[in-house]
Amino acid sequence: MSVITFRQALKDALAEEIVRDENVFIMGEEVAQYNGAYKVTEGLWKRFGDKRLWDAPISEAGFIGLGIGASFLGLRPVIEMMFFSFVYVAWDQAVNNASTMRYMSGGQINCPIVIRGPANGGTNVGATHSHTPENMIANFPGLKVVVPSTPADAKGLMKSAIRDNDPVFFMESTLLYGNEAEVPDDEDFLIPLGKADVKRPGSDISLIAHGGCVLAALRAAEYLKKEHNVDAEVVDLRSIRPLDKETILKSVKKTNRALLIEENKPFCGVGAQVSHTIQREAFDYLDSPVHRISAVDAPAIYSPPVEKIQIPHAKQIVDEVRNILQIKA
Amino acid sequence: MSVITFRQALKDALAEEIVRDENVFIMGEEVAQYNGAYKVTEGLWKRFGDKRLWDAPISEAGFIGLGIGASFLGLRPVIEMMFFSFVYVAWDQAVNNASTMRYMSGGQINCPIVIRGPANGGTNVGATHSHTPENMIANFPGLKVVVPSTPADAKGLMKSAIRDNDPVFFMESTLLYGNEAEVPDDEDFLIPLGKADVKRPGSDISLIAHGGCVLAALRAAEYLKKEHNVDAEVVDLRSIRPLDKETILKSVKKTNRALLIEENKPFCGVGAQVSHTIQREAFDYLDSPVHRISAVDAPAIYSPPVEKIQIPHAKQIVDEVRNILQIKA
Amino acid sequence: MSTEAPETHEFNKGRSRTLEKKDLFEFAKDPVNKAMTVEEKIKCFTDMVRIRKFEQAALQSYQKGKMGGFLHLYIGQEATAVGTISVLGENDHIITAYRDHGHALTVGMEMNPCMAELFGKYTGCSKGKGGSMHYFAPDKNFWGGHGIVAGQTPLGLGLAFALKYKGLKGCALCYLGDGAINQGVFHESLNIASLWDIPVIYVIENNGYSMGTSQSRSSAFPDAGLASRAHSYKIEYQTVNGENLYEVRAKTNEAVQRAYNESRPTVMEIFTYRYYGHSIADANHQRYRTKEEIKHYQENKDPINVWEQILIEEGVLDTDKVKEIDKAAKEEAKAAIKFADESPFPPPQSMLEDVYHSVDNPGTHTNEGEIFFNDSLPF
Amino acid sequence: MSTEAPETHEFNKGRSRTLEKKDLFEFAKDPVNKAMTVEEKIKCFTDMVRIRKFEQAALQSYQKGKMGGFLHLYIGQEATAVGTISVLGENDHIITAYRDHGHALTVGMEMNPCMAELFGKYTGCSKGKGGSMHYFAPDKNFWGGHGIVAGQTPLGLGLAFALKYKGLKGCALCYLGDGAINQGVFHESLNIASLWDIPVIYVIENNGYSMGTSQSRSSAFPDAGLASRAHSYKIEYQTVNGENLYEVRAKTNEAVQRAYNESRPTVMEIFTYRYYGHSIADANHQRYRTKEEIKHYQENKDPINVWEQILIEEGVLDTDKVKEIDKAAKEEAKAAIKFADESPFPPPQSMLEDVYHSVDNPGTHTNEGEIFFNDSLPF
Ligand SMILES: Cc1ncc(C[n+]2csc(CCOP(=O)(O)OP(=O)(O)O)c2C)c(N)n1
Ligand SMILES: Cc1ncc(C[n+]2csc(CCOP(=O)(O)OP(=O)(O)O)c2C)c(N)n1
Ligand SMILES: [Mg+2]
Ligand SMILES: [Mg+2]
Repeated sequence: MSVITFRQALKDALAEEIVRDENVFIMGEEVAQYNGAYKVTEGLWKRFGDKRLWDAPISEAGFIGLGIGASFLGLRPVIEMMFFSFVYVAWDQAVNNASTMRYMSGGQINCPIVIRGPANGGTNVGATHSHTPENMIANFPGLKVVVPSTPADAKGLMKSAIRDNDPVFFMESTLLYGNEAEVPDDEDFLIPLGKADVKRPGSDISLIAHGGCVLAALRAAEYLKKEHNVDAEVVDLRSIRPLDKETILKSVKKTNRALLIEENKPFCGVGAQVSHTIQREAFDYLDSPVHRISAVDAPAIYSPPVEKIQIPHAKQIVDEVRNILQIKA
Repeated sequence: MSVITFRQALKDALAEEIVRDENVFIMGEEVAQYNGAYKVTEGLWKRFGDKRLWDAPISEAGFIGLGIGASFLGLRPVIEMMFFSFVYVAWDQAVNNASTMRYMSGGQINCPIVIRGPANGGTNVGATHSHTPENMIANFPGLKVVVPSTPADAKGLMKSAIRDNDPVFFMESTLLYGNEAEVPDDEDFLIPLGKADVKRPGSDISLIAHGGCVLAALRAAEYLKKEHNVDAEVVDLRSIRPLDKETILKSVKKTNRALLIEENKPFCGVGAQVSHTIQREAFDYLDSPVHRISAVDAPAIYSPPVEKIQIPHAKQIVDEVRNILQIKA
Repeated sequence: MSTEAPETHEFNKGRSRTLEKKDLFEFAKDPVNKAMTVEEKIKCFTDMVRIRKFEQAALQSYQKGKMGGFLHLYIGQEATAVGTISVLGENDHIITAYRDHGHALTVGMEMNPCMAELFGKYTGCSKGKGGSMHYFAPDKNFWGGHGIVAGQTPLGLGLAFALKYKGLKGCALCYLGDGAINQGVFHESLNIASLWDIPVIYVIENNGYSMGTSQSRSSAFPDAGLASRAHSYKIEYQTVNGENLYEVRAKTNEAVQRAYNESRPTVMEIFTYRYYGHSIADANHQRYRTKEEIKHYQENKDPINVWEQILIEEGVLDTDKVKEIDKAAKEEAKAAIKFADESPFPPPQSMLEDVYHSVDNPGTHTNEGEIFFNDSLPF
Repeated sequence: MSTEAPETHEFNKGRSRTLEKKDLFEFAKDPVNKAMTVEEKIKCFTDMVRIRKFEQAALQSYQKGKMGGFLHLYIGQEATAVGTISVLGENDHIITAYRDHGHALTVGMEMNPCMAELFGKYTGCSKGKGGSMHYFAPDKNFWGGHGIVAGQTPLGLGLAFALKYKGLKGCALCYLGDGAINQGVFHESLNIASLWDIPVIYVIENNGYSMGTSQSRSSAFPDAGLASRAHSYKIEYQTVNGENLYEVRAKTNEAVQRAYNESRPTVMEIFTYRYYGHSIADANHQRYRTKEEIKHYQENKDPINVWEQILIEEGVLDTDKVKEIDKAAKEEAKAAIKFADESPFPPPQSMLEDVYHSVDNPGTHTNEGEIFFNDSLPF
C-alpha cells in the first residue's frame, strides 16, 4: 500500500500494463511529449518512447477508428479523450463500430480497446465540454463502462479494463485526479468490472452513486449521522455496464429506501435505469419511491458559483434524505 | 379527412410547410432527384425545385452543421437522415451544437431545425443501421424528440416540428410508412409536441409505448380483450421530449399497473425514464412493479426470422400482461 | 462554375478523367504480370466468374424472398477485387464496405457460408448475424464488410498501423466508394496515414455513382480526379482503368511495394461500373442513368470479357475452357443455394451470443454482475 | 519521410512556408487599403491595442481567481481578426473558435459585457452561461465562440448558405486553427462549399501550434501549405503574412470579392503566432517552444508594432497619439474589470432559462407536457 493520487494510480496502472504486455499502447492528443493535458500520462513518453505513446492530431474519429482496427490484430490501444465530451465527434466509430464488430462477425472478432478520459462538469469549461455520456454508452450491448471514484478503484479497474477483451469506456474526473488515498502496489491488483463497492455501510437508506457523486454522498452520510443520527449506506457502482444488481438490491432490501445520485442529466440517465431495476425487483421492500438527484436539467452553465449548484452536492443530498425520511429541521 | 399512408402524410406536411414558409427547405441524401430512399419526399423536387430540395453528398456532419448554421439566420431546414442511425457520424453537430447554442449565447440564438428519418429495426439491415436513439437524444436539454405511430400524428407533429423554434428530432419507421389511416386535410392541423394520446382506453393495465410498438400494443390489447377479457389502456407517448407526464400518470393511477413497451435497448431506454417517473409520482397507486419490454439486449441481428423476435411483438406483450395479472392459460 | 473533369466519352461526363482506351497488353509486361503462371491467370478469370455467378444466383433467391435487408451487387466491378487482392501476400489485410461479396470470395471464402449468410442461416459466415453487408473472415485477413459509409476507413488504417507496430512487412487494402470520400473520417485517416508513414492503401472504387447521385453531384474535384485529394497529405496517388486486370494488378503492386519498402500510404482511384442498381431496392436505377450508358460499359469495359479476350489471345483460354469455368461456377452457386436453403436459422438464444468476448468465454475475464438487461426474454 | 516545408527561418522549421519578409508597403496600394481613411487606419490600430489590453487585464484577473475554466489569449494574432473583419460589409457574418476575444471586440462588442462574461456574471454577453470560449453577438453578425475544435466550420458554411438562399450579397468568414484542419467535418464543409458555390471564407489562423503540438507533428502537408488542401475541392486559396494588416486586408478583400461576385469559397492561411500558452492552463508552453522563438516573433512580427511603424511612417500616428490610444485602452479595460467585479452572478433559477425558445416565449409554441426532468431542484 502507498498513498498516491487518483492521477498517479491511473498512471501506475498504465505503466504496469505497458510493461506487462507489449501490445498495450497509449494514443491521444498531447499524451506523449506534452505529458497529457491533465498529466495522467506524465513521464510515460520519456520512459516508454514513441512506440508506446502516440501524440495524435485532433482527429478523434480517425484515431479511435485506428485503435479499433489495430485491436483486431491483437493490439490493446488505450485511447485518451482529452475530455470525454470529444468522443461525440467520433461517436459512430466509438459506439457503432466498437459495439457491433464482434456480433456482426458471428464472434470472429473482438475488440480489446480502452477509451479513457475525464467526463465531468464542475470545472466551468462550458456546456460542450462537460458531458457525462456513461448512460448513453452503456445503452449499447457490446460495450462496457467503468466510472471509478477512488485512487484504488481507478488503478484496479484500469488494469482490468486494459486486460479485458471487450471495448471498455473508462470515465474519470478532473475533479478527482488530485485526491489521495491508499492504493495496493501489487502489479496484479485487479478489480472486477461489474462489482459495486459499499463505501459506507448503513441501515436507514441506500445512497447509490458513481464517480464524483460518491464523494458527495459520503460527505452527506457523515453529516446525516452527526446531525440527524441517520445511518446511510453508500453504494459506489464503480461499473455501469456490467452492473452489480445484486449489491444494489441487497442494500435496498436492507434499508428499504433508495436515493440515486448522478451527474448525468436526468432524462434516461443511469439513475433511471437503476430506479427501474430497484422498483422492478425489490418492489415489496420499498417503503417509499426511489428518489433521484441528477445534474440540474440544463446544459452545463459556465458561471462558476452557479455550476457548483448545478451538480449534485452534499447539502442537496442531505435535504433530499431528510425529505424522504421526513426529518423536520 | 382522407385516407392516406404515413408516408403521404409526412409528404403532405412537408409540402404544406414549404408552401407556407419560404424559409423551409429539405436537405439530405437522395431526397431530391431520386425522390428519397424511402420515397417520403417523392415528387417534391419536381414540384419545388432545386432551391427547396437539396441532394447532399454523404457528409452528415457537414450538412447537419450547415442546417444549424443556416437556422441561425432564420431558415428552417428539414434534414433527412436516410437512416437515423447515420446521425452518429454527425453526433457532435446534432446533439452538442444544436442543444447548446441557445444556452451558451444567453438566449440570443435559436435553432429551428428538424432532423427526420426512420429509426427502427425489423427490416434486416443489420446492427449499424437499426438504432433507435430517441432515449439518447432526449437526454440533452435543448433538444426535442418526437416519435409518431399513425399517419395523422405524423402529419400533425411534423407540421408542429417545422414551426417549432427549437431543434426537433423526428423519428419515423420504415415499417410504418405504408400504413393507411384517416388524416385531416386542414393545412393548420397541428398536434402539440408533448401531448400523449390514449389510443385505446382501458381500465385493467396501462400499456405505454411509442412508435411502432404502439401498434403491437394495440394488437395485444385486442387479443387480451377477446381471449382474457382484459381491458388494456394503450397510451401512445408520441413525443418523448417534451413528455406528457400527466397523461401517463392519469392512466396508471386509473389502472394501477403499467407495462412499458419500447424498441430501445433496455439500458437507459425511454422505458427506464418513464418507469422511474411512474414509481416516483404514482408509487401508492401501483399494485405491482412497472414492467418493461424492450428490444432483446443485443445488437440488431440480421437473420429475418430472429430479428422479428428481437423486437417487441404482440404475443410477447400478451404474455407479459398475463404474467403481471397472473392469468393462467 | 462546373466541377466536371474533361470527358473522353459522353458516358464519362462529369466523372474523373477515365484514361484513354489503351492496348490491352500495355501492362502485361509489368513484372508482377509477367510472373503470372497460367494457373494464376486462369484463377483470376475463375474468381471473377465465380463472383458473378454467385451474385446472379443470390439475386434470384432474393427475388424469391429468401433473404431480407440489402443486397448490393458487385457485378461489373469484379476486376477490382480480383486484381488488387491477387497481388497480396500473407501479411496483407483487406477491409471494404457493404458491397463486399467480390472481396469475400476472392480472399477465399466459400460460397456456401456466404450464401447461407444472405439467407440468415446459422451456417452463414457470420452465423446469420451480419447479412450481405457484413462478411468477415479474419482467418483470411478479411475484416469485413462495413455498412456505414467510410466507417471502415480508419479501421483499415488501424490494421496497417498494427502491422507497422509489430514490425511486419505488410499492408492493408481499404476499399471505399466514390461517394464515401466525402465522409470526414476518411480525411482524418489520410492525414494520419501520411503523418505516421502507415502502410495503408485506399482503393476508391469509382463506379460513377453513390446511389442515384453521379460523381459530379456529390464531389468537387480537380481534373486530376478524386484520388488527387491524396496530394493535400503528400500521399502518392494513381488512377486505374478497372476493366483491365493487368493494369489493376500492376498499379496495385506498385502501391504494395511502396507500402513494403517505404511504409508509405497510397490512394488508388479505380474507374469501374456497377451494372445493377445500388442495391436490389434501387429498382429505378435507369432514372439516373440510361440503358445506353449501362450497355456501353457492358460492351466496352466488362472486366470478365476483357480478361477473357486477353487470355484467349495469349492462348491461355479457349471457348471450351471458358464454358467449363462458367458451368462450374454456376453449379457451385446452385449448390450454395441448396446448402443455404437447407441450413437452419439461428436459435433465438444465439441472439445473446457473440456480443461480449467475456460472456462467450467464461472464466477468462475479471467480470461480475449483470451485463444484459432484459427484464424478460421472448424465448 | 519528412512533412516539413522549406523554412525561411529556423523558427519556421516545420511550418508552412512563411513568405519572405517584404516591403511593409507592398499592399498599401491595394484599392481596399488605398481607400482607407485616416480614421479607419487609426481605428484598426486602436482595435488591436484594445484586444491586447483587454486580454492583459483579463489575464491578471484570472490570476487573481476571478474566473474559472479556460482563457485562450489572442495576443500576437490581433491583425488577423482586425484585418479580416475591417473589410467586411453589413451582410457579412463571422464565426470562430474558442480563441474569440479578438474577433468579438473587433465586431464591436463592448469590453464590459465581455469581461463580465469571463467573471461568470449575469451582465456578461452570454449572461455568464458561455464563458471565454462562447461569446456571441448576433446583432453584430457574430455567431461565436465555439469550443469544439472545427465544430464551427459547418456552421459557417450554413451562414453563407443562408445568405445565398436569401439572395443576399454577402459572405461568412469562418476561422479555425492549424490543428482544427484535421477534423473531418472541415473537409465535408469544403466539399459542400465548392460543390454548391457557397460564399464562405475559411481563415486558417496558423499560429504554428495546436496546444503543444507543432504544425509538422499534427499535419501532413505539401510545400504549398495547409491552405492547399482547398485545391482538392477546386477551391481558391492563398497564404498571408499575418503581421501586416495591409496584406491581411488586401488578401481578405480578394476573397470577399470572389464571394460577392462569383459566390465561390476561399481558404486563407494566415501565418501568425500566439505569445502566451494555449490557454492559461498551459503554463509550460516554453517546453514545446523556446523563449528565443517567442522573442523572435514578438520582435519581428508583432502585428501592432508593424502597423504602428507603418502608420508612423505614413504620418498618421505619432508616439504621443500611440501613448494616448494605449492609455485609453488600458483604462477601458480597467473599467471593464470594475464593471465585471461589481456585477451580480446569475440567479440559480436562470439555469433553466435560455434552454428552449418555447419555454422562454410562452404561448408562441404548440408545446405541452414536461420539458425539464428535475425530480427536485437545489434552489
Ligand atoms: C454514414 C452513412 N450515410 C449514408 C449511408 C447510406 N448509403 C449506403 S451506400 C451509399 C452510397 C455510397 O456510394 P459509394 O461510396 O460510391 O459506394 P458504391 O455504393 O457506389 O459502391 C449511401 C448513401 C450509409 N450507409 N452510411
Ligand atoms: C474535438 C475536439 N478535440 C480536442 C479539443 C481540445 N482542444 C482545444 S483547442 C485544441 C488545439 C487546437 O489548436 P488550433 O486548431 O491550432 O487552434 P489554436 O488553439 O492554435 O488557436 C485542442 C486539442 C477540442 N476542444 N475539441
Ligand atoms: Mg459509387
Ligand atoms: Mg494553432
